[in-house]
Amino acid sequence: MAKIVVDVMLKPEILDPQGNAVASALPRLGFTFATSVRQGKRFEIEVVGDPTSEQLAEVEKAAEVLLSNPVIENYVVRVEK
Amino acid sequence: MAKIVVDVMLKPEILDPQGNAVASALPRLGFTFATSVRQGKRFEIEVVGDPTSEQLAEVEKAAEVLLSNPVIENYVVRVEK
Amino acid sequence: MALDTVAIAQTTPDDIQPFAQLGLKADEYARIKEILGRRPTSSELAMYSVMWSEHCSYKSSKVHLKQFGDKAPKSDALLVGIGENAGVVDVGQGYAVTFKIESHNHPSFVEPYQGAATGVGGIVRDILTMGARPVAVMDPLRFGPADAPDTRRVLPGIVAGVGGYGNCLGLPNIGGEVIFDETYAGNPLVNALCIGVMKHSDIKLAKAAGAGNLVVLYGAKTGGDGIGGVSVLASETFGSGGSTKRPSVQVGDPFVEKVLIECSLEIFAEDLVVGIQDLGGAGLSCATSELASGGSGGMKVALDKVPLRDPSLSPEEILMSESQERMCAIVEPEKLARFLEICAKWDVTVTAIGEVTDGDRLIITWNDQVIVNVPPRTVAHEGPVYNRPMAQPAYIDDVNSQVVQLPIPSSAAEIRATVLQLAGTPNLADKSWVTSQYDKYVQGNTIQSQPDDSGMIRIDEKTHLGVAISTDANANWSYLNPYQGAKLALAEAARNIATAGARPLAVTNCLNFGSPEDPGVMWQFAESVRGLADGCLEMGLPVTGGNVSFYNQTGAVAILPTPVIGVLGVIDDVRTRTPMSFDVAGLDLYLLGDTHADLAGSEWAFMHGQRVGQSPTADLGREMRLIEVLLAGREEKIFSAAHDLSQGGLSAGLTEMVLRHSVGATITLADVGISLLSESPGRVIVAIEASKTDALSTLAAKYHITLSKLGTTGGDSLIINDAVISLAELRTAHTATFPKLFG
Amino acid sequence: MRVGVITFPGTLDDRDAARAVIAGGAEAVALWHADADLKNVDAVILPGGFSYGDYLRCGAISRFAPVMKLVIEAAGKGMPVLGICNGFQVLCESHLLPGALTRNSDLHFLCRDQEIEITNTQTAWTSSYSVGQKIVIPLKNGEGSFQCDDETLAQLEGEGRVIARYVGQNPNGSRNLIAGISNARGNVVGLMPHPEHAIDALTGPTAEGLGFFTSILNAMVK
Ligand SMILES: Nc1ncnc2c1ncn2[C@@H]1O[C@H](COP(=O)(O)OP(=O)(O)O)[C@@H](O)[C@H]1O
Ligand SMILES: [Mg+2]
Repeated sequence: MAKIVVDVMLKPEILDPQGNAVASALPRLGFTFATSVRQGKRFEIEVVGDPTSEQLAEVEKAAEVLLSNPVIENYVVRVEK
Repeated sequence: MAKIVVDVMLKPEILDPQGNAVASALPRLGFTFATSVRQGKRFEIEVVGDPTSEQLAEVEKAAEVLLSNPVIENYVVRVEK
Repeated sequence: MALDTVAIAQTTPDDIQPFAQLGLKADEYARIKEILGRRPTSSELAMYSVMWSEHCSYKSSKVHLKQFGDKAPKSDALLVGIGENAGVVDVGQGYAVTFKIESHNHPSFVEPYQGAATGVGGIVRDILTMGARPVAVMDPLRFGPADAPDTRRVLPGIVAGVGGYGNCLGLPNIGGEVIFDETYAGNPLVNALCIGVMKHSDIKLAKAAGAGNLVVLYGAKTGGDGIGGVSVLASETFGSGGSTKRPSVQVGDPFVEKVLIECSLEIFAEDLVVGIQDLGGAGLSCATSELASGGSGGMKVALDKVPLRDPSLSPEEILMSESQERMCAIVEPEKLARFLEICAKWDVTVTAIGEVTDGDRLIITWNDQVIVNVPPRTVAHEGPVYNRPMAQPAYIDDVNSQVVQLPIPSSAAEIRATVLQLAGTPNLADKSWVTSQYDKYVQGNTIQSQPDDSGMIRIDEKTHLGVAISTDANANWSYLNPYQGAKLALAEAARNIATAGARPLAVTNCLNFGSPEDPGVMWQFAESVRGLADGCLEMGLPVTGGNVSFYNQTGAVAILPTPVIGVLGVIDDVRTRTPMSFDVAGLDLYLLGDTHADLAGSEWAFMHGQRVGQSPTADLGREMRLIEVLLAGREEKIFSAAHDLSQGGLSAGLTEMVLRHSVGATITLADVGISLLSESPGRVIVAIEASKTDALSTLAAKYHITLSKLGTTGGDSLIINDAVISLAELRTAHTATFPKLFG
Repeated sequence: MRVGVITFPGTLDDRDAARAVIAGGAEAVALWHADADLKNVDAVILPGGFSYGDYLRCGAISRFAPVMKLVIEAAGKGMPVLGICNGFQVLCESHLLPGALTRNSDLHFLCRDQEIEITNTQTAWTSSYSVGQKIVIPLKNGEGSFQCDDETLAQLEGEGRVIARYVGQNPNGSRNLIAGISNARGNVVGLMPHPEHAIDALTGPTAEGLGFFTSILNAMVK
């Protein structure tokens, strides 16, 4: 069944201590692929049936006021199978 | 430029207090769309150039040993434009 | 993106510069030109504008704050006074203690978690900078109405931020305040206090001495934090090349700060620095100009060497960035290698960015081009000084001439209802919902913390030397009479530590007010400073430092004048402190001090929406005699417990005491309503064994302090005359409020 | 006997743990996360704190510290290892102990005096107590909720490897009120609340945590 996913990431210019911690741990474990790591949140929202466009609009609103803090974060809403 | 994304979610049988908190806050704000909310982590990893399949294999390994805890979490690795 | 250099500035004297957008007045801009003998470069303009801001230059408050020096009592305890990052006092046995309070009000409204977190981070670095190990924090907080929707956003975020940062640093939180009033809606107050301990010989100062010594920047990389304002420079002066989307919110990384603390303490222990300064407000502009002017004035800095988190930053932005968790040290060249080694051990980024020079100019280059060439004192210390107009606001006479009209309980049912209502009102209710989010045990030296009258920590495990500290403000009284309000807050803070048996030693303060451009607010401020300075002189307590926060105002509505006063005291043996409450039945309870019908500005008046009348008048002579009684009583082991009375009067004081160890009390009061509700200052409840009655009377008589019997301890109820309140229902009333409001 | 106390970057309760070791009658030996040997210690404590800021997951990054390789080796040979709070999290991440510690169910950091019941006194760290003994020691963490799958839980319970349980209301959502567990052999113990902050009623709620640090002496004498 499809679900709605909201990805919330710190804005690029905002310090990301968690991402930095991961970025500096990786090479210590021998992983050298990353030039940068950012860590954010992923919300998986289930609705009854398949998401409607009204629901998506509502989720957008919720993402704006509850799931993210627009002062420091950006969000993306999408449907995932 | 493309980046590698790792989504880490708690296994379905593991209690998710953060997701539950969001699920119960939504209706208080008048949002009634969700039947369930789970909250996980999203890592955005940048590499030099476009991700190669070797890099993706490495990221899989890193996701397994560092980015997730297999006792409680599942992960998915993918490339995102 | 063209670089503005000193050479260019000399040849283009008439270029238009966006000084007004940067907050500088035309005459201030003219003065900069006069100082430099030319127009400033854009980097110089950036530096002057931040350093001459209200926040950094104290331009509106300076003329008043002078009184703390002018009226300073003679004190042998003061090792470092006002003017350094934090004051330092001698607490004996070779130990020195440094403590200071700072505000982070505006950022905490915009982003409660990060605002509060970085507030804690900033004050901790100030303390570290003095050479001390930070050992505890406190957080006096003020919010809009407890049941307002925005308070539900702001309060949990701020509390989580204070805890998130302080807990991660391993600093026990040993006290604070949580007060609600509608004027703080839109202007929450987040004041953060930190205490540090060192040996006398370890004191460090912010000065760059010795030509050839290196300027070393260490800690986090520099990003675009907190420089929203300067984007005007980037965009206006430099076209659209620079990024205009700079975050005005700073995000803290407490882990980096924790590592920075340990790294710095190792560096200090090996005596590797000549001078040191943290990077707080105004970042590198502040650190370089203050360090240089603390020395002989000469310093050269290569700004392009600063490690960047965001490579697109312009030099102007780097100078103004308020990225957290950074320090700037002056290091002798032969000690640099060891300095770098210690940084490597802790995985701390470190770079030598310049050196101390002969001469008296601060010269900053960008890829070898001179972009700043200024006398550093003019940036750091010779900012504008305003004697702002002030006038007693009209409301003063109006409210002072009115008399509070309040219901006064007398029947058993009314007494019960009143005590329960006070126990649960947000300003007096149990604050565990907040304080259980703070680690109070870490470091293993916490002797007292919430809900005790003061925080107390052990400094020496062998001798049991300790310090106690309390912060207080009574904005309701300050509103009615700012002069008295400041004195009363000082007295209360001092009394709070003396109840435990610590002798008051020194004062810090955080003065939170509305707009200084409002003559009424300016008057409130001036009166508060005058009251505090007079009070400190009378009580013989030096002001060691503090902070001013203006513009706490929404539209025309200013916050209540809120001078938060912190008093630090010493106790020679923490094991012998007087506890806040009793844990056995059969003790006698007495009240020290006089009770009058002091209801104006009381919590009871606040609960009835009345903000009129006259505040009590501080009698500091009597307060000092009361303190002597408390100290002597502790030494002579007379007291089983002692608890200060303040907001909520005797009703609140008794509630807190009986609930502490779940031992009730039976109290008999004449004029019961006033006795329970009055907030007359200078009162303390003490519990004694009957055998100590004579000793107590003798002591009270010696210091001319009124002594009256209240009752005895025991049972599982608080009984006041014929009103019986079970501890269970009292506890429910006291503890249910916060969880109900904040989840 | 020598008890090592490991400091990772961000460890906070290391000095307190060392103080408790001394109060228990042993010698405290400071170990650094980057150390390449265990300095001949007889037992190791991983103290509380926020190692590496507790970013990613608590204990996830510390697990890879050089010293942990040695600890895992020594634990395999039977050396007593105690992980307190963050140390417990590191032990789980290192797979020396099963399960994981997740966000407190109410999502708040919680610092309070917590009553726990000792349910196994056969381990290296609990022999000074009696089964069923109730003690009050500080609990202070944001991620103290013990989680594991049903099978693991059944195994832990079946083998008596739950060494302490919260008494009264569940403070953080831990399964079966679990406050601490041990490995099968009983030498490795993880405990969420902080016995090292309850060795002296002057600075802690009680002195009832001292037993963890005296137990280790018995373990060595045997
Ligand atoms: N209300 C005050 N009372 C006394 N001293 C003050 C007060 N406000 C500021 N100061 C002193 O002025 C100096 C500069 O203050 P501040 O800019 O807050 O320091 P910092 O640069 O460390 O943040 C400090 O020594 C501080 O203690
Ligand atoms: Mg400072």
